[in-house]
Amino acid sequence: MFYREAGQFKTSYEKDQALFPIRQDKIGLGVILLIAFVVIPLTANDFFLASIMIPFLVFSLAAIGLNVLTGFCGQLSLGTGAFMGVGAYAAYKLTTIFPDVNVILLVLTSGIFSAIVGAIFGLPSLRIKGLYLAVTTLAAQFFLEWCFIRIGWLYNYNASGAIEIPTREMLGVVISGAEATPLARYFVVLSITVVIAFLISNVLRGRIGRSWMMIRDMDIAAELMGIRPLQTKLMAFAVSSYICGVAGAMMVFFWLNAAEPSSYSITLSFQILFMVILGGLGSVGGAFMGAAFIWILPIVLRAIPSMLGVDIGAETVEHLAFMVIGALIIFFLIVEPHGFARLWQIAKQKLRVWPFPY
Amino acid sequence: QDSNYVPLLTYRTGPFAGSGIFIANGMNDYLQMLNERDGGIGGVPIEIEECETSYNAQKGVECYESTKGKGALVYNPYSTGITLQLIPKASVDKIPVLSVGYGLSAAAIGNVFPWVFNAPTTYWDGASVVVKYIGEQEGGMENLQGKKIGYIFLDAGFGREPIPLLEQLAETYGFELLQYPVPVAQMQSQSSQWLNVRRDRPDYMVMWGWGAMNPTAIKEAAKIRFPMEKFIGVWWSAGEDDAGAAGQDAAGYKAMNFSGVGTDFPAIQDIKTYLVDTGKTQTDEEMLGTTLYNRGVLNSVIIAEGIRTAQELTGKKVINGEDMRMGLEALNLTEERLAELGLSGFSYPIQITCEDHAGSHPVFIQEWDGERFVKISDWIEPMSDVVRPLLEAAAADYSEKNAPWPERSEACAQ
Amino acid sequence: MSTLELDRTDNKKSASAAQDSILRVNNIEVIYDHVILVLKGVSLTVPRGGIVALLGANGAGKTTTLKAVSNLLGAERGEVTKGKILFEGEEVQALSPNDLVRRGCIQVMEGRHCFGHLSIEENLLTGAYTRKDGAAAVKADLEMVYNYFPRLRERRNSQAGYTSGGEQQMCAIGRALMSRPKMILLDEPSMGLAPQLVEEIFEIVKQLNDNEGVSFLLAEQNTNVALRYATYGYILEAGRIVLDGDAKALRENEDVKEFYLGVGGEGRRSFKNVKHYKRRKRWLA
Amino acid sequence: MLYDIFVDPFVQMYQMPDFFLQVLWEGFVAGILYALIALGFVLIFKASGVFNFAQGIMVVFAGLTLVGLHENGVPAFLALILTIGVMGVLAYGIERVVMRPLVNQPDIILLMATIGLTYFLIGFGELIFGGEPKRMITEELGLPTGSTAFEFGERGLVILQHIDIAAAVIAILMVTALGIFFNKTRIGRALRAVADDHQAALSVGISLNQIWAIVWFAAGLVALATGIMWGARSDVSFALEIIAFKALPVLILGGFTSIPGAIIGGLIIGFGEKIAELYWGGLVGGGIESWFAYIIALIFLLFRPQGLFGEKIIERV
Amino acid sequence: MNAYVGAEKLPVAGDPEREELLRVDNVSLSFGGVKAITDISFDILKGEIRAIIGPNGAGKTSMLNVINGFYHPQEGTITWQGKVRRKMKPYEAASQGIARTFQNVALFKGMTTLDNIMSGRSLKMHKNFFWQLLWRGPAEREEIEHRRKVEDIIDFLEIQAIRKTPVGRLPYGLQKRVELGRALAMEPDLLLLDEPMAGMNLEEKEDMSRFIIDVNQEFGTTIALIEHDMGVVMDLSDRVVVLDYGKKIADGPPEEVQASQAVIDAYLGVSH
Ligand SMILES: Nc1ncnc2c1ncn2[C@@H]1O[C@H](COP(=O)(O)OP(=O)(O)OP(=O)(O)O)[C@@H](O)[C@H]1O
Ligand SMILES: Nc1ncnc2c1ncn2[C@@H]1O[C@H](COP(=O)(O)OP(=O)(O)OP(=O)(O)O)[C@@H](O)[C@H]1O
Ligand SMILES: [Mg+2]
Ligand SMILES: [Mg+2]
Repeated sequence: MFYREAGQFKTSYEKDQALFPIRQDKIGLGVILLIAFVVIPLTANDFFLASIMIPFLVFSLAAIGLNVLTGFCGQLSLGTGAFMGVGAYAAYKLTTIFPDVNVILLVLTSGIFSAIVGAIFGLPSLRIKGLYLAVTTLAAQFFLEWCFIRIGWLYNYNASGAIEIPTREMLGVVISGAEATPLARYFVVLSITVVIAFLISNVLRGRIGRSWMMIRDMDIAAELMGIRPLQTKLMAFAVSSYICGVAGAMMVFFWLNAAEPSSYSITLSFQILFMVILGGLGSVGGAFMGAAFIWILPIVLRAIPSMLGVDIGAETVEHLAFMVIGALIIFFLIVEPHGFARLWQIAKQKLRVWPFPY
Repeated sequence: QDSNYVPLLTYRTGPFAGSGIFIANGMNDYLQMLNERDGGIGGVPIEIEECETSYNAQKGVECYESTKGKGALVYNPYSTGITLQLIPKASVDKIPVLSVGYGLSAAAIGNVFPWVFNAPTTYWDGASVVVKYIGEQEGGMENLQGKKIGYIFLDAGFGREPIPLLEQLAETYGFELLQYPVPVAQMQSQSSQWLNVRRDRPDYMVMWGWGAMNPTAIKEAAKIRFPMEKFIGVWWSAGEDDAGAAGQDAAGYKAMNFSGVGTDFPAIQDIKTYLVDTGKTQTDEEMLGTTLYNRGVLNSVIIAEGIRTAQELTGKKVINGEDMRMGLEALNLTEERLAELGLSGFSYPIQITCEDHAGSHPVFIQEWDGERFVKISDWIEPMSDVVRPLLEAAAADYSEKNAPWPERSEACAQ
Repeated sequence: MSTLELDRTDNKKSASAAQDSILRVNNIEVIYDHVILVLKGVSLTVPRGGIVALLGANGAGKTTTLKAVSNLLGAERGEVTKGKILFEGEEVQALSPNDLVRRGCIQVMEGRHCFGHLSIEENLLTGAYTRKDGAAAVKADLEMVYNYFPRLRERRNSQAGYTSGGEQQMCAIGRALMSRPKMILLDEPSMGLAPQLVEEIFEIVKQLNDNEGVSFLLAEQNTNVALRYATYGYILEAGRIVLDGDAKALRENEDVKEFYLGVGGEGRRSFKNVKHYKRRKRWLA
Repeated sequence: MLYDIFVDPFVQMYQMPDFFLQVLWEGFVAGILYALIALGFVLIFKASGVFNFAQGIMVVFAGLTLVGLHENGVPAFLALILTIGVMGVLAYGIERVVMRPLVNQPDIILLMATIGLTYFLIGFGELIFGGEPKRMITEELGLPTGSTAFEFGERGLVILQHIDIAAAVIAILMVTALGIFFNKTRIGRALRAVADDHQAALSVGISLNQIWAIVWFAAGLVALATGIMWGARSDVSFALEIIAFKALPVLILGGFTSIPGAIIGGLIIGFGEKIAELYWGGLVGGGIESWFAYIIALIFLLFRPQGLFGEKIIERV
Repeated sequence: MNAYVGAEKLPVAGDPEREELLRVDNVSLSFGGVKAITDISFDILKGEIRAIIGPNGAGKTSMLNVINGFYHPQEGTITWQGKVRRKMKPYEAASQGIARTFQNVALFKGMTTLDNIMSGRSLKMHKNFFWQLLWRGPAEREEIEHRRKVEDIIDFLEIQAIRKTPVGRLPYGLQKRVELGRALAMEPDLLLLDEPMAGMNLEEKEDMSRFIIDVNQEFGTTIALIEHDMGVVMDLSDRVVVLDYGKKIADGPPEEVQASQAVIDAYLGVSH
């Protein structure tokens, strides 16, 4: 009753191929954008912006990036953290080399470097497949991490070995560095994420996105249909790493302010992978849902005891949070291995036939 | 509502929990004891809140963001990584960062880092003390000429921090500095590093280790039969559990320290009476008086005294971050004051000034006798003449690299 | 259910013989993924020692029915939401698939599903996993299977994943035989097999049925052969049984002739001459 | 530079043969220990196609349970037996709660589930045992602790730790036993069948539940042995979990499904990384151990995409 | 069994007017010890329907794999449109105009029917990454142009209703049909069909036959067909090659082949 698609006829292929062919979805998206761009900035406090929304958006973007590779092209990668790191270090170097160029531009450029690195590490994918490939992407992870530590040039030989973000302005507003307000940073992160998400959705529904999915679903058949496997996979690696690189650069420029090599460790890779899988492999919307779940849930879990007025130690909360997260991951995988995106579809389908069960 | 809010960023989980738990308990207990015994400081209770960081920078920043709005007075990140993240934020949010014997050495220059404190001493001071001590053992600094000193360190910001100073000293005194980085992922399998040590045969080994790295290193050293008396750790490698893992084999192992060991202090006894005996803490009795636990206590002593000084200076009972900074900057923990606190001899007197945020720097050396640590040296002064100019240069370098770095609002008075 | 006189009487007959049925499926409903309703009340009975054919177009739900019986739906995120399935009086839903095999009910899955990394012989031996009657008996049965399918003997040491489609199909069937079942659920056994082998397979079915009293429930597209060997048949359309009856009766039925056997009024039609696409006539539309 | 890369290391090996021997021994021991972790992975992968990420944490968990029980006054051997029991319960629980509902799901989903399990076990383990490192009860278990030094020449010295020798012996025994169990029995064949196709395995009457419980239990035992050995070298703490990553290159090198592969892969990696670190690592600043193993594995894989002993990946249409 | 009604044949066999599209000369292929194909030669003429039959494991599928470059024969040559073909990558075969369906359905399981068929047009679409990013404009126009063609195929195969269904959930028979659609979308010169009618009932086979004949007659596509249903083979094909144990045992028009004793012994069995 609430969710009726009937009566909406698509009269042209354009309309049928639109990102959101159904009216309700269009309205839904509009509402979400309105909330993101207007309601949240007007109402949220600094903590919500700086510690929830900004990381959430950064992670969403990274999850979209990994989703391109794993969800769409079927190449499981555990090196996301390092590719994000490449973006971050590249952006940092660029700001020291070109101090006067707009940081947003530099952040967007930095992705190119991680795209190149990603493509290089994607080369073995021609021969190595599946879980074997996943493990070899760990080579990228550990090797790059080692580079971040060992190559002093990358962090301008700072004694601390960390990169620290200088203060930069755009249009008279400070957008990076410690003085940037959470609101300014939020707008930057939100805009970049939304634009990239939109652009990549375009790619994913077109020829290139399809060729990735062909490789994912059955590489031999894809090849017999004229898809060049190496080229296609490398492209997926490059595009995915580009997005991850931008996300990594945003992570340090607009969220953390400083980063050590350990900020881009294997833990980060796993975090992103979780988001992708729980959100739903092969779904851009799912990446957002997954990111929200994995980032926000622990924060909420940690807040629960104090909200309830229960007095348990911080570490007990942490332990319980770990257990609950682990259990929930398993739980959701069992409930729906295809992630939140599929749950959402099923929910819609149920609404469509409501009040009948099926 | 009438309370001074002190968030404690701690880690009781993760790979460094082994060290983190001691610190966390020490910090917590002293402040809580003040609440129990004196009803807080200056008649106002301290509101303590722990936030678990797991030694993870992301979580650390999250803890910071989620607590700063509640009127946090000071932050103790207990991770060089998190400290580095907070340094630029501190001046914006006007909340001091107190890194007790860790963090950025250059932060000792109060003129450049008005919001960061690293009393009672810096890594660079510590490194100079080690070299000085080795020189003494060898019968004079001139005898360092041609010696080989190995430096094994956790390959992260923390371990790399003293390298510039050590390199400088190596040049000055003509010894050879050999570096053995231990990646975080390799903390528990250091056999390669120690094989390298065995091949290079350094005369002394210096260690900057933390967490699970320490016991492994000490065991490996014993395994290759490195002479323990020539193995000296930083004050973070001074835990009883660290040396205890190798038991008797570790006898002779030395470490620097700047906080008292043992429970023979009235204040520690008060913790026992008010908290341990009443079960109001997670600390069990054996933990009391251990090196790292006492370190945590010293940390809280500095916080508490900072608050007290601030209250005196401002006349307010409930203070804010800015007041806290004034308090810390005027902190003077004299011997008398320490005695009043029931901590006579617990620490060298600490006086923080506007220029010198590291207070006074001497440290002492303790030795593992197979069962516990014993203090074996007097307080050793660092080579301030060498360290201070280097710190100033490093601070200038930092502010330049992070230009535009905010100037101190009012220059140091003196 | 059915409109045919003939079937009614038959239904009664089979109802009276119900006590001696090895398998009874009672009005089951199956849903995939919580939302896709596939079977809408299917009932059928396999008498002990009977060969029952389940016919129907693509997507009618034959495979689903068989999987419901062997309790393999769980692995496909499907579930039986209504109705009951009784194998020898025991409720199947309460048993695990391996319990069922132990009790003598085994399925040959559609699409072969050989273990690709195992050799043909190892594949066959996995079929004897539940058996407890000793290595010698298993060995004898292995010989028997090789005699049924000499091709398998030639390829016994090849990895199943590399063998041809038909070889895999033989392997799948042989594997099921290795468990010495009382009842076999055969899903499209003839798929991808050469014509003389199709006949052979059904000969084997008949032989096992005659000699050892093995019961069969077979889903088969090759209606012609299926109805020749089966004793009873059900026709499934869009998740419902639309027609059932003795195999002989079904063979005579005009609709069945038209749509499943391809022997319209004037004898065998040529595939070449199907000039216009025919709309399938639905009994339930 | 070229001299440093191509000549000097060999000169060193020649000049300090005792040291070279020691390096080889350390490589051997490291290899054996990696192999022990890898073995746990192999068991589960072989039996279900599941890449069990939780193996590392199971090692910690087993070690902590053992030490924790002992700390609470349980005699060492009783603690050992109780720990075996706990691993059994854990295996049953995992089968029941995680594996059974996820039968027939794609690899990556199962991989994810085991990572979820890892989180759960970390939280659970720390909740019960606390986060601080614990000392392994090596002596109490009757494991040798001393070392034997072979001195020769003027300064020649090779030191062998007894515990390392014990580790090698135990590893070899375990591999042999498991190898026999899985290759020569009916169960072994069933395991490989399950790994190929869950649904088909069900259809021929292989009880996945039973098989999984057995295999997870076996993996739990391997984890316990690993935990004792690693714990004796450093401490038992959650930091050990990181070491599990070291088993992954071993695994891909040996092949996911091969028990001997785990050992041989472990030895190749162990020798390779120690020699590389000690003779070449210095040239690039050291610490190359953290990724060198992966690079070795990657290079091997380019020639054999299924690892040295892994089952060939079937590609056919 | 020879009571086929109206099984008249176009006299194509050996028709000199027909151009040769592909020729296989003395091809042998073995895997380790297994000889899958031994010294086989035959040709396929433009516009004909060429059936390949033979008992299980005779090497039929392997033959198709050789033709489209997935297997590389140890001996022998393949001549494609008059040119001897060198060893090539499978994706090159596709760009030369060879499309195929697979014995074990090889659809892209996670994609919808529509996307699967669209994927057949990959080689014909060229707008680069940056146009794809923008979508509006050239990329969209290209997409729609191809979508039209694909919709024609969907109409032709009568699978409108499952356009948006992920193919993994379709019943087997429909999957086969989608696979045919995907191959057709490639607009190939040569279409290789590996048991397109396995697992179908009579009615569906009739539909499928119709599609195959239409493709052949309307688009002039040459077809190589493997099928075990003799009815279908006899009715549809112009010429038949029979393989047994990797060797060719007969080659010729269907009636001739059907009558051959060797074929009856090896393949059809007594009852045929
Ligand atoms: N795993 C699944 N998820 C969702 N739907 C499914 C699934 N498996 C089958 N279906 C749907 O159930 C219906 C019945 O399928 P089933 O495989 O039982 O048919 P069938 O009669 O065996 O067909 P065929 O002759 O083609 O094998 C089909 O419409 C199919 O789309
Ligand atoms: N990649 C391979 N490795 C090893 N053996 C193979 C391979 N491909 C095919 N074979 C073998 O070659 C022979 C021919 O196989 P092919 O698949 O061509 O048979 P087919 O004629 O298509 O049979 P069917 O009608 O059963 O599909 C078989 O015996 C098969 O086992
Ligand atoms: Mg079916
Ligand atoms: Mg074939």
